[in-house]
Amino acid sequence: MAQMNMIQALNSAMDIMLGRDPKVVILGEDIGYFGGVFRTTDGLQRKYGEHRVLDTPIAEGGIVAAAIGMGVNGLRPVAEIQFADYIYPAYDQIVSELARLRYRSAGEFFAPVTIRTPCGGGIRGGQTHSQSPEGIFAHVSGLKVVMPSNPYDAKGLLISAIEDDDPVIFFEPKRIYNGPFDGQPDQAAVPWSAHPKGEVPDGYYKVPIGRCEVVQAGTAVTVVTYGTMVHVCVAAARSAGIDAEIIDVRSMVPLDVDTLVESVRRTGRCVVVHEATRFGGFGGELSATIQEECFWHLEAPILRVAGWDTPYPHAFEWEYFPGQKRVANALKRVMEAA
Amino acid sequence: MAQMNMIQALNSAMDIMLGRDPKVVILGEDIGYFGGVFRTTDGLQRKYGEHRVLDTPIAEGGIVAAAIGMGVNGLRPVAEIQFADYIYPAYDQIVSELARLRYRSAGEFFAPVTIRTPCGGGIRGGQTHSQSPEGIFAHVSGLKVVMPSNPYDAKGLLISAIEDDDPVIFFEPKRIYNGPFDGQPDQAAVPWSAHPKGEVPDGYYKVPIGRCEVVQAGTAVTVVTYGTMVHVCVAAARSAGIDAEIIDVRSMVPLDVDTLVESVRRTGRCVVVHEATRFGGFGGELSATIQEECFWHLEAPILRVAGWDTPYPHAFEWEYFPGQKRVANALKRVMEAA
Amino acid sequence: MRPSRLHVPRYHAGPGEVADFSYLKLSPAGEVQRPDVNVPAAEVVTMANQLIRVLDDRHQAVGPWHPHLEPEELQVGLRHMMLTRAFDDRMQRMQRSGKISFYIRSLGEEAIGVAQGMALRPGDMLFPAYRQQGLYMVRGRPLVDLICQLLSNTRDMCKGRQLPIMYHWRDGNIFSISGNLATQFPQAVGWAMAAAIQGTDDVAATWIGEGSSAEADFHHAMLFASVYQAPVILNLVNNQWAISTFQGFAGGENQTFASRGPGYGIAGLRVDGNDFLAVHAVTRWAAERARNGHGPTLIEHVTYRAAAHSTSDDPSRYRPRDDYERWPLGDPVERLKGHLIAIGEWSEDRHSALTAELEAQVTAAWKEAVTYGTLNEAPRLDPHLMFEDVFKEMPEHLQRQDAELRAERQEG
Amino acid sequence: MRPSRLHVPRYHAGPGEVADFSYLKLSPAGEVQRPDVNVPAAEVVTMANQLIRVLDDRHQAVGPWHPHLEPEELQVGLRHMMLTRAFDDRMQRMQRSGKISFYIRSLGEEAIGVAQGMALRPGDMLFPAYRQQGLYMVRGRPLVDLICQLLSNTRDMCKGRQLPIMYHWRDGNIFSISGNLATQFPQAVGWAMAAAIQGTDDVAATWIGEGSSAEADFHHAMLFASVYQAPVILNLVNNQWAISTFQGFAGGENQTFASRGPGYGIAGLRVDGNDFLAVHAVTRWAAERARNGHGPTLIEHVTYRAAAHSTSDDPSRYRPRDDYERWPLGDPVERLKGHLIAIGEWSEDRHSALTAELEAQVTAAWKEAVTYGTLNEAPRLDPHLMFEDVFKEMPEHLQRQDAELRAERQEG
Ligand SMILES: Cc1ncc(C[n+]2csc(CCOP(=O)(O)OP(=O)(O)O)c2C)c(N)n1
Ligand SMILES: Cc1ncc(C[n+]2csc(CCOP(=O)(O)OP(=O)(O)O)c2C)c(N)n1
Ligand SMILES: [Mg+2]
Ligand SMILES: [Mg+2]
Repeated sequence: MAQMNMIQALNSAMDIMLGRDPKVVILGEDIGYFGGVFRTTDGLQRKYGEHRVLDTPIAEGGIVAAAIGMGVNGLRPVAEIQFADYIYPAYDQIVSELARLRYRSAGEFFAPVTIRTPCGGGIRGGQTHSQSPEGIFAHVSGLKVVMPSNPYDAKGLLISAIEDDDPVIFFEPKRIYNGPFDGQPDQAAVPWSAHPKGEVPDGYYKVPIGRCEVVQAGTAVTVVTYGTMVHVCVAAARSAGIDAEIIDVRSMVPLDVDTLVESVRRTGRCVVVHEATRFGGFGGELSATIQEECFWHLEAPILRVAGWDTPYPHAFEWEYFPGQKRVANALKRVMEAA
Repeated sequence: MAQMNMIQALNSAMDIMLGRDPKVVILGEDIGYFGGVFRTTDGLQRKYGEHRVLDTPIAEGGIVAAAIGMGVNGLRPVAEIQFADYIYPAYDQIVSELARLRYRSAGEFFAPVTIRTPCGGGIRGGQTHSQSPEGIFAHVSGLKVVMPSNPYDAKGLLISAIEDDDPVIFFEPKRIYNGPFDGQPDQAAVPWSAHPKGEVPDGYYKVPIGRCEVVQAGTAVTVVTYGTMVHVCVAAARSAGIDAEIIDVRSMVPLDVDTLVESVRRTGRCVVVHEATRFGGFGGELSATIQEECFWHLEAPILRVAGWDTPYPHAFEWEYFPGQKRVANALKRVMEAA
Repeated sequence: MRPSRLHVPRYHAGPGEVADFSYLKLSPAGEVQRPDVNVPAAEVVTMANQLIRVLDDRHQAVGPWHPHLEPEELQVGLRHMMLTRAFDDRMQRMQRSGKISFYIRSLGEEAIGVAQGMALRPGDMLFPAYRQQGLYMVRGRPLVDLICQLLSNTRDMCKGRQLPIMYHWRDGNIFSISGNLATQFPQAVGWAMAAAIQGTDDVAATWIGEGSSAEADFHHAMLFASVYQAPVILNLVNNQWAISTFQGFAGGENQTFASRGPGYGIAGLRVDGNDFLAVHAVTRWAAERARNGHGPTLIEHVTYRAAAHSTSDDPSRYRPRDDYERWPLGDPVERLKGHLIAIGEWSEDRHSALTAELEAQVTAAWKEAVTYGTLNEAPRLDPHLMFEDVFKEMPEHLQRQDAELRAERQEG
Repeated sequence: MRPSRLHVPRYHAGPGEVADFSYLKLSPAGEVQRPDVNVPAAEVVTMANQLIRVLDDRHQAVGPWHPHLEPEELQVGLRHMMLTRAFDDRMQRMQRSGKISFYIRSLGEEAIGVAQGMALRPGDMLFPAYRQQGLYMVRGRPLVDLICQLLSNTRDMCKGRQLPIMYHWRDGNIFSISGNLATQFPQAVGWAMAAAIQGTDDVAATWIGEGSSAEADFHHAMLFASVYQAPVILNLVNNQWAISTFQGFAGGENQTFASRGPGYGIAGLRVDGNDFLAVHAVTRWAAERARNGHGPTLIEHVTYRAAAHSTSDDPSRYRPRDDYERWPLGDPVERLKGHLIAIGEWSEDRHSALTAELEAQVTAAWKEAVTYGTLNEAPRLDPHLMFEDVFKEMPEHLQRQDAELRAERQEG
């Protein structure tokens, strides 16, 4: 076991997979010689060579297309999109091709591509370094969509993603690369070494795609969330003094509906929380599904807490971010509802 | 007044706007000399010249980018994307640019672009001529998203969209171009001339963006739907003998929440219906919002009826399509719930 | 407003006008030099403006690109082209009679798929667009299999999921055709990069229409192929039309499409796409070049879309009815036939006999295929298949939907 | 696996190695011909491989591209370049001291924004990337306004919504800078098409980095510009680096970026980007060409990113520390200064005085700007502004969220 932050955990996952499987290749902008703008691929090109860890042109659509072709030719590509905000130029190749290839060829062709991309705000990145676009991928049949909230899961899920024969869009909430941010930017940063999930095995292990994790058991209300917001929700529930059951979705597709439903049926209340904009976001799917399955057990409306329906503004980052206060208010409202 | 099908109504809207406003230009693949693969722009180039009605290269991303630049330079472009399934190459220009320009420039720049695109299945188009991707646009802050269900609305909404200074993604359910399809492919096609909404004024009029329409008043259950599914829902409610209030959303963004909420509070039951795939789709937003606002009035869970979470398969079009039976079953289920 | 200064490309001729192909830059057969396969791209820049042709007007094969194929090979090529055409004709008729929902012919462009398929090795991976059905003929996919796809019947290789003509063939190393234009072009480059990474000498070949070359994917393919010197043959089929729009709208008004190559540091050749021998020779050259590590080649095939775009199209709305008759590069089948006759290896009689044989072959295949069902007639594929292959294993939500559909159908 | 055959572009030199610029194709100053502005693109193909230079090693202006500007104009140009640099220096320091969240300098590339800005007319519309701040100096945007943007303070032109350096200026005809690379390139073409449609003779100019030219937008811009012969100047700033990746990864290993032009039928010129006179002359040529209806020009500016990519970057990880000192095209400010001195229109003293004056100007602007607040210090913009301009009028759901935020903040 070692102490790792999320960047180290992700690096370790790729290192292990490059070592275990000669078919694994890594590609992306600035990821090779330099080791990535977040240093996530640091040292990998030196260790595995520039034919396994490839710098690419700045063309997200080309990167994904090339990765698909490589995947069809037997490789197992891990493509990095430098920021999730820059994944849109690749949207056609992801939606029309990567997600559809197995289906349209009746299983004869497929491309086991993993697309890693840092998402979320809180790093003063302004409207083009802060987005959380998981919702527009979760809606696309044929993609798996994953977002870890800690180093342990990050490594285990990334190894699962790389080994998965289906395409996986792997979102990395960059605000928690270095520590479990709880939504209070003015307080001293907490490193992962101070968190149990910062304990990460050195070697190979997997966290299965498609399973939620109950981060904290509780009886009063179920909080369904993922990514950075897991830590915000834990802190908000604590500060509000509410015995919340907090579930880290981890995998948006496939979604572990059973775990969510079992919990909400038990608590009778639910708050759905994500950082992405609210309108038409993945929270709608979570809320709608839970409502359908748990209607007769609900004692209060399911509320959603999310980013406002605006771009992520540079100057108002903390007014935009759905922080502890906004989460706590929602928790109180569902608890008060009678 | 005249009898028009949806293609004629859309053509009339563009004809009128090209005539009224010299800033209006139309561009897209095959839309000029030829008049469009669905003939929606037939005759417009001949009438207004090849500098107002432009054939373009086959590059959806380039079309939208060019339209943005034209819009910034004072024109009012109407871009056609030949099929909604081919809009993804333009996704970056739509999401990162068209939707964000006014915001990031604090109102100094904007591009009043309308993007028209035929959507939906039922024409044996297979997985790449049948998609309904409204959900991935409704989630994007800064876009208006519209889908008419009949010729009258099509013309009035398109004129509103062209005059709107915000970008509008205008979806045209191609299955109902020629008549109000009710989900029964084996029955004789009904033309728009047999439907009251096939009566369309010859001249200029607007249908406001952002208002639902109550297609049919009812007391038992509220059906929230749009596009082709409006007609399927009307027929399904009739065949199931259920006194449903059927609401045509028409405008996904902005969404007329009040009308929906008022209705559901009255009926106490709700079914949300769309043709797009279910998971993570716009139905989630509708269901979640209605649940939040109407929880204490609900007598049954809100159900969603939608396309299956697979690509639209050529051979199984009618097993895929959420037809009358699937809608009626959901209606019965919410009525039976006690 | 002041009068517009916008330039708008011209159509060469509209309905009722006389086809005018004077815009085409042609070179006499045999005139264009044939450089060594290891030539740097920068040294063949001017070739992008020439037209490589082998067959001259008197059906003789001339010049340095003459591939010197055995007569038997040429006969096989002719057969494949004629089979492609016979197949297309029959399927077109079946679509017209309502048996098939949609079809796309390759009429007039048969030399490209066939000659290129023959010039490549079986291990080379093909990423076609939808007008290279000749590749399937060359690689020997049974016609029945193709027809079953067109019918979406119980033996449909696509399990009912794709529009007609969107074939694929893993064992034949032919990639799945996408309804989204151009997307396969950079994928082929990725495949080729992987071939190089894995140290093999297989090459990838891919095809795009001149209209589709406007898509971003074309640029990505060119760029990645150039940066990594990928072993790939990038074929741009300039059949002058993209549905209704003339090639000027794809950027062909002021320069050839082959000339995009040099801009990316890629050798760009321009070939008479209706000349079986020239297409074969150029493909061999490009394949050898790629196989030997000298990088990618862009090939512009100058040809003509003799038929409608697809069965959904009506070209009389946008071009002269008789334009193909005036097309200066002729018909690829007729030209190869003429050459074989000229060299004494073919005759009108053998040609008629072969035509009849191939038509019979197509008819037999059709008859067999329909016994496996049609889109609307039993036996039909199980709709449950709709839920398979979305993922490798069916996740819970799809299992639920599958069950829901089953229940719905049992209701009757 | 067998040994890889993949070609991977080379870095010219890594950390600790000696910078090696032998890969650069240079031409002597004055050598390249200057064709008439109405020359067909096909006739200037070879210019894409030459380098247009006016200033020679002895600070003389030579050859047919000599723009013959008045000394006063050159002095104004020098002032704008020096102001740009003084501004960059100060803002960089302010970022280092934590006052600004992020900054991007244009060190070494000042001639491009400044000379091009001066060569264009005020009505010409500019679509810059993030390294052409010189355009703002030329068009006279008060420094205070720029700094307020950098500070996201109460006078921020972006109302707090954009990262620093993402300026815009409607009244100055400078378009909004996007964080998404390359997107402005085809938009500029659309703008130019609209100018042509409306019959004006305004031109659009746009800038892209050589790294960003890999994006689809580059291709769309080139293609649309070519098809409609749009009055647009497409500037590709080849500063050799894209964050950490060397220009070979953008396709610059085997050919110049200017040579992409001829592939699309667009005149492609290559200019010494550190030569104020050459950049000015080439821009004038391209603008006149566009204005007179002869279509677009692609200009590759050969320059060097002397600084780190941005304040978030550390170039010592990927290139030699002293590489800029070995850059063969020198420093644009020093070169124009040298020329002015050589022609007797400038002196070291005037230079020092101007430096001091400009530094004082920047300091004064900074002092004023911070009185309007900083990102973290009062006065601050009202967060309510976050909800404005998403749409022209605020729809109900945003009004509700606006109210919700207000309530949240009132809670304290
Ligand atoms: C991304 C995308 N945009 C548009 C279409 C619609 N479409 C199908 S074929 C076609 C024309 C293609 O022309 P070209 O590339 O020249 O190929 P050809 O048909 O001539 O072989 C168009 C516009 C599509 N299938 N995909
Ligand atoms: C679509 C997109 N992809 C990636 C990035 C991240 N990024 C910002 S600047 C940059 C390098 C750009 O290099 P170049 O175009 O050469 O411009 P330069 O910085 O040299 O001026 C990258 C990769 C981005 N902003 N947008
Ligand atoms: Mg074509
Ligand atoms: Mg650069």
